[in-house]
Amino acid sequence: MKKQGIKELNGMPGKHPLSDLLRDDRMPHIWCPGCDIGTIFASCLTAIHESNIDYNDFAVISGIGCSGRAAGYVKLDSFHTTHGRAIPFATGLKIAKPKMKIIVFSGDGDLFTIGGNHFIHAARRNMDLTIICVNNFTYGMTGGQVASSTPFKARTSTTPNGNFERPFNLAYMAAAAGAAYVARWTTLHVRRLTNSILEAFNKKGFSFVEVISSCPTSFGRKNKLGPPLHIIQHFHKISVIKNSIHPKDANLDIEKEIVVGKFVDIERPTFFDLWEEIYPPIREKRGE
Amino acid sequence: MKKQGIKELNGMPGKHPLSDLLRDDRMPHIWCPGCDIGTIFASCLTAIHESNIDYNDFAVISGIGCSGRAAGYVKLDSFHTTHGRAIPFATGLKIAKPKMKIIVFSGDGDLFTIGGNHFIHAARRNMDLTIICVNNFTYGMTGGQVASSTPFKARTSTTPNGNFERPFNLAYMAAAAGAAYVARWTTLHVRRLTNSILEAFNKKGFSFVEVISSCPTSFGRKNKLGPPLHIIQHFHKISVIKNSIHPKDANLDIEKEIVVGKFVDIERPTFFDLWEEIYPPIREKRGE
Amino acid sequence: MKYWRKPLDYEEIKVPRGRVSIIEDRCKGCSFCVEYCPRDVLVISKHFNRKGYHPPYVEKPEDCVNCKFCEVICPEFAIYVEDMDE
Amino acid sequence: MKYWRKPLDYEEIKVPRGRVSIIEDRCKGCSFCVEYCPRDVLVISKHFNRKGYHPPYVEKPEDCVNCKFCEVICPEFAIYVEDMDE
Amino acid sequence: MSGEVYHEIIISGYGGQGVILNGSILGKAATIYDKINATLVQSYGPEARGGACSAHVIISEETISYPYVHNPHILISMSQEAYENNIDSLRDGGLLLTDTDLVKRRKNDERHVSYSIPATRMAEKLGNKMMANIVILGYLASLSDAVNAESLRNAVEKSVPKGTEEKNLKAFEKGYKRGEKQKSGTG
Amino acid sequence: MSGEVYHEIIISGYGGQGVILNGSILGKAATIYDKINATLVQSYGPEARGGACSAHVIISEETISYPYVHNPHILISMSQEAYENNIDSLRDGGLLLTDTDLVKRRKNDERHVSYSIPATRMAEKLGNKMMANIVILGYLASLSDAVNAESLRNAVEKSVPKGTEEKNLKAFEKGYKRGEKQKSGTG
Amino acid sequence: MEETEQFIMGDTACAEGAIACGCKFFAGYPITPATEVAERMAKRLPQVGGTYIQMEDEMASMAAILGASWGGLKSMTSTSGPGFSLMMENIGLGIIMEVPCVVVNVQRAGPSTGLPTLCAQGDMMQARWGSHGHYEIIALSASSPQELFDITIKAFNLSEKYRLPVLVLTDEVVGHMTEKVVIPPYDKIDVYPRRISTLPPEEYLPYVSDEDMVAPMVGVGEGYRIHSTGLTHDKRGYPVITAPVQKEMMDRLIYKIRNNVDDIVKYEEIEMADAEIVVIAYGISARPALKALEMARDRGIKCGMMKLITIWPFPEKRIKELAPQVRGFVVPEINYGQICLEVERCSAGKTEIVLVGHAGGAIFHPNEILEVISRL
Amino acid sequence: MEETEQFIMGDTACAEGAIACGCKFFAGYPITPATEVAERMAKRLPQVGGTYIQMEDEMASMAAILGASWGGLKSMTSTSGPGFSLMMENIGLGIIMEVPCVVVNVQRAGPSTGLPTLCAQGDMMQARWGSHGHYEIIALSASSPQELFDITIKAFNLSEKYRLPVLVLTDEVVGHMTEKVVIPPYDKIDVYPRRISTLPPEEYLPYVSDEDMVAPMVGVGEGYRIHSTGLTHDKRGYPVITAPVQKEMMDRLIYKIRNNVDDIVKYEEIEMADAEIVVIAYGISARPALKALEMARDRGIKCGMMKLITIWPFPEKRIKELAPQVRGFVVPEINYGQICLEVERCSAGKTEIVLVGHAGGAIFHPNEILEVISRL
Ligand SMILES: Cc1ncc(C[n+]2csc(CCOP(=O)(O)OP(=O)(O)O)c2C)c(N)n1
Ligand SMILES: Cc1ncc(C[n+]2csc(CCOP(=O)(O)OP(=O)(O)O)c2C)c(N)n1
Ligand code: SF4
Ligand code: SF4
Ligand code: SF4
Ligand code: SF4
Ligand code: SF4
Ligand code: SF4
Ligand SMILES: [Mg+2]
Ligand SMILES: [Mg+2]
Repeated sequence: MKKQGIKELNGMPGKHPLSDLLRDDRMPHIWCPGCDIGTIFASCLTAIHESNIDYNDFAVISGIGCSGRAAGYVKLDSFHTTHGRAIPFATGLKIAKPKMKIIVFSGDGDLFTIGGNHFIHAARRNMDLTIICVNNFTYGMTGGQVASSTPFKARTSTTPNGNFERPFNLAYMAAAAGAAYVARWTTLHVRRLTNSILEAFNKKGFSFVEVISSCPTSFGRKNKLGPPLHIIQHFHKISVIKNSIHPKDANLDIEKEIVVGKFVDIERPTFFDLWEEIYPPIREKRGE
Repeated sequence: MKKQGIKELNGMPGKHPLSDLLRDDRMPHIWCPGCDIGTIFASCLTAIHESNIDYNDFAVISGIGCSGRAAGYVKLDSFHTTHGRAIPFATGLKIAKPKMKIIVFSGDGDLFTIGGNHFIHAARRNMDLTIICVNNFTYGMTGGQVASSTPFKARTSTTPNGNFERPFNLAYMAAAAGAAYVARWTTLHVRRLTNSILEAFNKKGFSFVEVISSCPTSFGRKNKLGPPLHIIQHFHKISVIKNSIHPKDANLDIEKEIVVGKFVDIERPTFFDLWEEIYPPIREKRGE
Repeated sequence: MKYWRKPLDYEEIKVPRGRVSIIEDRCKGCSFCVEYCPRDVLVISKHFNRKGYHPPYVEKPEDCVNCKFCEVICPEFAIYVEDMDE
Repeated sequence: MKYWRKPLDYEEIKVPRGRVSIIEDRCKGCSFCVEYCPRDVLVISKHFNRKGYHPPYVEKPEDCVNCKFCEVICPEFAIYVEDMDE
Repeated sequence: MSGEVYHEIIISGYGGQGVILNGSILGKAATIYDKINATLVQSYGPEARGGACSAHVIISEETISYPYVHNPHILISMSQEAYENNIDSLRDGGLLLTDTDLVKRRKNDERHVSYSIPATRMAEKLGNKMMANIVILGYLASLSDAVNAESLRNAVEKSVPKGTEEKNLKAFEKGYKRGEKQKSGTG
Repeated sequence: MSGEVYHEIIISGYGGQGVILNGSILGKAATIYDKINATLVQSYGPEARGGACSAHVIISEETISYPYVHNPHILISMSQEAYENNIDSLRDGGLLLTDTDLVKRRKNDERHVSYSIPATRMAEKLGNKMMANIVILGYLASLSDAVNAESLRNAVEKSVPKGTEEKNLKAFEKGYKRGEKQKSGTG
Repeated sequence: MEETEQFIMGDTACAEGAIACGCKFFAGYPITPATEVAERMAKRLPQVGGTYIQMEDEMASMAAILGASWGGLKSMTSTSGPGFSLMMENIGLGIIMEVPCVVVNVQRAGPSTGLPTLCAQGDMMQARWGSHGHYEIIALSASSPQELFDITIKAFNLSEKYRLPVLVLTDEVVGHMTEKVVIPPYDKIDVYPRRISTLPPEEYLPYVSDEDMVAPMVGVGEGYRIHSTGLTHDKRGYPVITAPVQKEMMDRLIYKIRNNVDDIVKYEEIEMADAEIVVIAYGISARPALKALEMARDRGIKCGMMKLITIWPFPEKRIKELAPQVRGFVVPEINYGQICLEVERCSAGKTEIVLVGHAGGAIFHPNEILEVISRL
Repeated sequence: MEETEQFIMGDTACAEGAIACGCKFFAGYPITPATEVAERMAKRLPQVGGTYIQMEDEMASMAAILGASWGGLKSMTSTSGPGFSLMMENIGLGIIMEVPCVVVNVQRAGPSTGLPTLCAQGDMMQARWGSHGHYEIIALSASSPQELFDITIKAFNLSEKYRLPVLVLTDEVVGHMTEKVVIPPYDKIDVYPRRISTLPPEEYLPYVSDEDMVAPMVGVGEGYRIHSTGLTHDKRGYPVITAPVQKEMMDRLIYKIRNNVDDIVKYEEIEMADAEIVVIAYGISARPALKALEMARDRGIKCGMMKLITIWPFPEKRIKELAPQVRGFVVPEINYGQICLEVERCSAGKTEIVLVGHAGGAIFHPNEILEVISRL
């Protein structure tokens, strides 16, 4: 009976509650078995779902990478741009459509290695974007090379003896550049993560949500972190929630301690606020 | 008599004490009358002079901009690269010549606007470079457009109503990215500036010296800051020395207060230190 | 999973019930759902789906409390839970 | 210029002397040297140099204390001071 | 073009099954140990990961100009998708090897010499599903003379991650023995 | 090519003297107010600042194809370097205007009609050295008929920064009057 | 609104052209000699309810105008050689996503930083081939501020009509040259509106094309939930990583231009009726060439001129037609031979081709061109 | 050291070639299908006392190898289309500063992200023209791992001989194809050493050239106190912003290549003695072309093949020579016609040219080429 129940569903699958946010016709996605990008992505869709904002008022922009494939799976206006350039593309779109919620969903390499400059400048401008960064400590898509997020000594395909560089503290960088909202979670903080993304949508200004992710195929395997489940469990286990601390103190050591929490949530005039301060008559013209 | 004394010197000019660091055959330089880049550059040459390091062990790299012309005037191995790319060029050179002191002398636009990504990554790597950034709040070379250092509301040729973006705190960014040494001075802190540059030479790791500069032609004039002398006097007058504070608190408001000082001076393993930790046998092979 | 523990007054309140559905061919057998189900409703099956993975099956449907944790954690959108009380 | 003030024991110690040289055609007349000379040794001249600027001239050579501030502040490498005591 | 020895082989499955590695081991066996020519080309999905993938191997005494295989002498399929995509291209009389659990064969397989082996299951039993490819390689070694079995053993040893040689050779032997048995009708 | 009205003019000096602005004012006077054709091209040093620079203006009733001036009818030089670089190109009988303090003229200037004016000094007296260019423009207006003086006044007014119109027109008049005086031999 | 006359620089005229035809977004980064385009846009856009944003570099500028154009704004950026090089990757994104926008390159002398303030025509081939992968492009050229005003409008129109970034190639001399520009009343300007699909979301396919091989667009935020990617994609815009889909997509990208060459290509012919020697020129070089032509005619030489307005696609057909009819083509360009190579190719050995080359930093003196004409 | 045989990928062979001829510095950024070059370098360089650094992007990678090469290390980077586009600006810097180094482009299908894992030959013209301003470049191509090993060495040698970045153009199939590669003992490999001036610092001028128009270099840190700039410069390396100095510099940059074309250009001719139809092919396409040639010969068609090793400078002379002698050129390439345009130009109408084009994502089947050969 039980088995039949499943079979029945398999034959004519029911409707997943996020179906209307998902390009069903593109499933299954390309993410590896056990890769938690899917979970993070689901969390983002759940936040959109729960936001009570018209779906048509969202757009999702990605760069290139495994995480960057998200834009292709979300059934919203969505753009899969070039490596590192999601943020400036999103900036242009946001200026054209200031009332829309623009989400940038991409990887650490995309947003912080090749795309680091755009990140800091958009944060400086306090451009009203929600940035969701899947930090899996590597370039998943190209098979796991060292990135600017890779922990010291970690093995990657281009650091066969271990990484000889130190990673960024992404949250600290975001804060230094001017982000209005900065949070970090691991995948298993599903509810808190979803909640953070929701907060980010409603935050006026540049919001940054970093999600610690596993990349079991490229990063996990090379560093002998065990099966996918173990990795995310481990990250969750060593995580410590420290809300409101300055992110410079938000340690991220995948062996010992991952400090998570909402670190920054400040009011700071956005790009649009300041634009309208300088060009007050425009406000009327725009009919806002 | 007096006048004759001068005439005599004009006819057959004596040797300026920094002559052997200066490409005399390229003088006068292109900097505008009253532009203090020359003073900052002189300060850098003085530091080289005072360092007691063999001149042949220095190299100077610049990007493009008024400040970036410095590489062309210093009589050392010197490279005038592309806009924003001085740091990665210097990184390659430093790796090839790890014993040389590599100075990057360039403008705020070059180092932080177009070149921001290279800056933060080199700081993250703690690449052993001395970065001297002439922060004149604008793109001097192209005639004074808005830059990522331009104060809010300042007039530039591309913000005719005043700048509607907020500038970076460069010192804070440098610290967040991982710089081992961070200082800020105005041009008129000549001795302290020279001293900072000297310290930076001797610092192992990524050192960043920001110098507040006037650009009387492009920035000063548009913002009615008065004659060149007034601008640097004003900057100096409103400056407050606060050594060792976290640079996030180092206010930079050209109307009210410019916090200067040495903000960061920490020990942090450099790129080379970590490389040798990962590849110990190489150390011997290199014969260091 | 600190914040997913059962409410203390678990026995007293009306227990919600959920009906779990699995879209088998989407599943990549990561077992997240199985491991994180607070009621051990799910078990990994022995058979392969079309992609060669072992999908879970609902072993104890009556135990499901509709907490939806399997749904939110599944990276494949392969499992979801509907409210049974309605 | 806080840290360029005369030492307090100014009168007592042996006053150093400097000989100021100006490379006129390099000068762009910014007057930094003139303004920042603690002894008012320098004055902007009335005549133009080849580039059309008024360079400074040494009005009170004997007052120069060889502090070299004119030298370090000049953006043009147009003025320098030699020790006269030797 | 084809000299005495000439084999076109397709190994197909999905990313992560070691399909490409198998091709590489075959090629290494042929070139380095058997001292003849071999070419391996591969195809896979987006960027460097996931999805359907296949290895095309040509083993030949002569120089190989065109490297792709359109009508293989040998087809190894480790997934249903891979099987469906490639089966029609297999030559009449060609050798087909499939993973028993992952591939359901069609009826018209009589055109070919078909064998199947529960390689993934066997590898799982040996402690790592990831060695299914090596199991199937051993299986191939016993059922085809495309390369010398000994050369293949050497190539396996040289190609798998350091420290896993023994386990992999064991997997190889499992496959090999299964093939021998099946060949002699005892399996 | 040259119709009735045809003037080639070079204004030269160094960056910051308003050389290009002068060219622009001349061109605007010709095109917008005198309703004939004019082209202005400019050359300057590295990127957008500093160094030697010059404005080439052609004023013509006909269409102007080639925009550079090689043998000007009128040369204005506001620095020694500018003078040296351009003087040989001035046509026989051409009009030369220089800043008295900034340019030492050569002997052979007899080929040309030469005038000089201490424009920088005059502008300094008017409170801003930066208006030397306008002084010299007024001077030109009185000494040449390349454009209508009234058009030039209009163009000055429309071209200088808002709020400085009056001062600049004053500078213009100073130059103009000096020219008138010199022309009539009273200067 | 009335027709106005302004005595303005080429760069300024370019910006005015953009404003005149409804450009509402400019993202740029300063660079000599294109900075004045940005400066004018910075001043003018807020006046017309548009936005000027100075990005952190040229890659960002190009990405931003793609985003803004998707958002429905006519968008533009401007640069010169070094920035143009940096824009190449995202120009490719614009090509594959099929985003209407305009990219202005005011050429200076390269390679690298070269002569930042001085002119050249060294990026002509880069404009054609500078981004990776094969694609077709539209590039227009201008010889005067007035033309720059006009072709900027034309560029916007072509970009909307064929859904791709259109390049405006000019040079430092034209960009910085000041001449009178006549600006017609905006309502008298022909503006090609964005092609917007009228299909409902369920039926709309963003990359299915009409008879021109150009797919109509839809607005973002209007419920169409489109997806657009830099990956090879099918009619739905979904990535499909296969050769057949690549072919389908590429054929469209290539042939939407190749099949419409006659609509796109524009050139001017001067004194061609009896011409035996034809000067083929573009941009600033067309001006000394015109002077040389006049001088040659004065000497009785039967010389004509083909002034290129469209550079890419290249006016292949016309050159092929002319080649067997003339004694020679003279191609003056401020480079070591770029467009000249295309002329050579299209001429197929049927006539002589002479490059009048120039290293850059100055424009031709008419005599240099005349001399070559005279010797042919 | 002994000759060794390895069964390795093209990308790996490329890296081994670099190591074999003394490359000591690699700065790169991962990208399919070139990543394996970087991965091999990351493993091998520390073993030979060199440094692998992964930079933040391709612009930085290119800049870093220029810096390291100035510092005396043989330097290389590798990438594919999107990264190649980003490298263009600094390739131009390498050209004008005259810095020896090697840039590998393992081509995938574009434009934009295109088909990241699948092959194409769409960047051939970009390799020639992708950076702004005019310049000459050297680009080599390979059809097998062994050739990739060999031409990487050749690329380093040419880069040192002519002081410029030399491009290695290959494609995904060759890069990912695994074959036996014979690696000779390193001491048996011809290595062109850096040209170092023996003049004392007072006499040395970094941009004065010897008879080959190539200036010898000197070491950094050795008291020469050189200056090198991306601006137009004179013999001393000092910026001089004038047209005459531009001409002097540019003539050298252009003619050091053009005058040495015979030394640089290499191609292979197969069955050309009696060939009436000539296939001109390069990279992966040369392999199905060879098969097609064999098949055509079997059918009695007098077919030959010219396999390009040097792509740029283009073997213009040989094509010009052949054109009047043959019935046609068949040019198979995985693009919509790039090298084909050069063949057309050089043929000057003397013979028929047929492009066998391909949108990308796969290589030709020999039959596709054979069919064209047969019909000619
Ligand atoms: C300009 C450019 N350089 C390199 C690449 C190759 N590339 C594709 S994805 C990727 C890395 C993605 O890493 P990350 O952003 O961390 O995403 P992940 O795959 O880890 O989710 C790289 C380097 C590219 N597509 N474009
Ligand atoms: C890729 C590129 N973009 C733009 C430019 C034009 N450009 C030259 S210098 C400069 C700004 C320099 O500003 P900064 O670095 O602050 O130096 P400053 O002139 O103010 O000293 C710009 C934008 C260029 N040379 N290259
Ligand atoms: S490669 Fe890594 S990041 Fe990419 S899908 Fe696989 S596990 Fe996830
Ligand atoms: S433009 Fe500004 S920064 Fe440049 S030299 Fe002149 S004053 Fe200095
Ligand atoms: S909803 Fe909760 S209880 Fe029910 S199967 Fe899912 S995880 Fe288990
Ligand atoms: S979490 Fe999803 S993918 Fe993983 S086993 Fe459960 S149903 Fe399958
Ligand atoms: S050395 Fe000092 S005292 Fe002498 S002139 Fe210079 S500033 Fe004045
Ligand atoms: S500081 Fe130098 S440039 Fe300025 S006035 Fe004095 S000598 Fe001249
Ligand atoms: Mg990542
Ligand atoms: Mg600046």
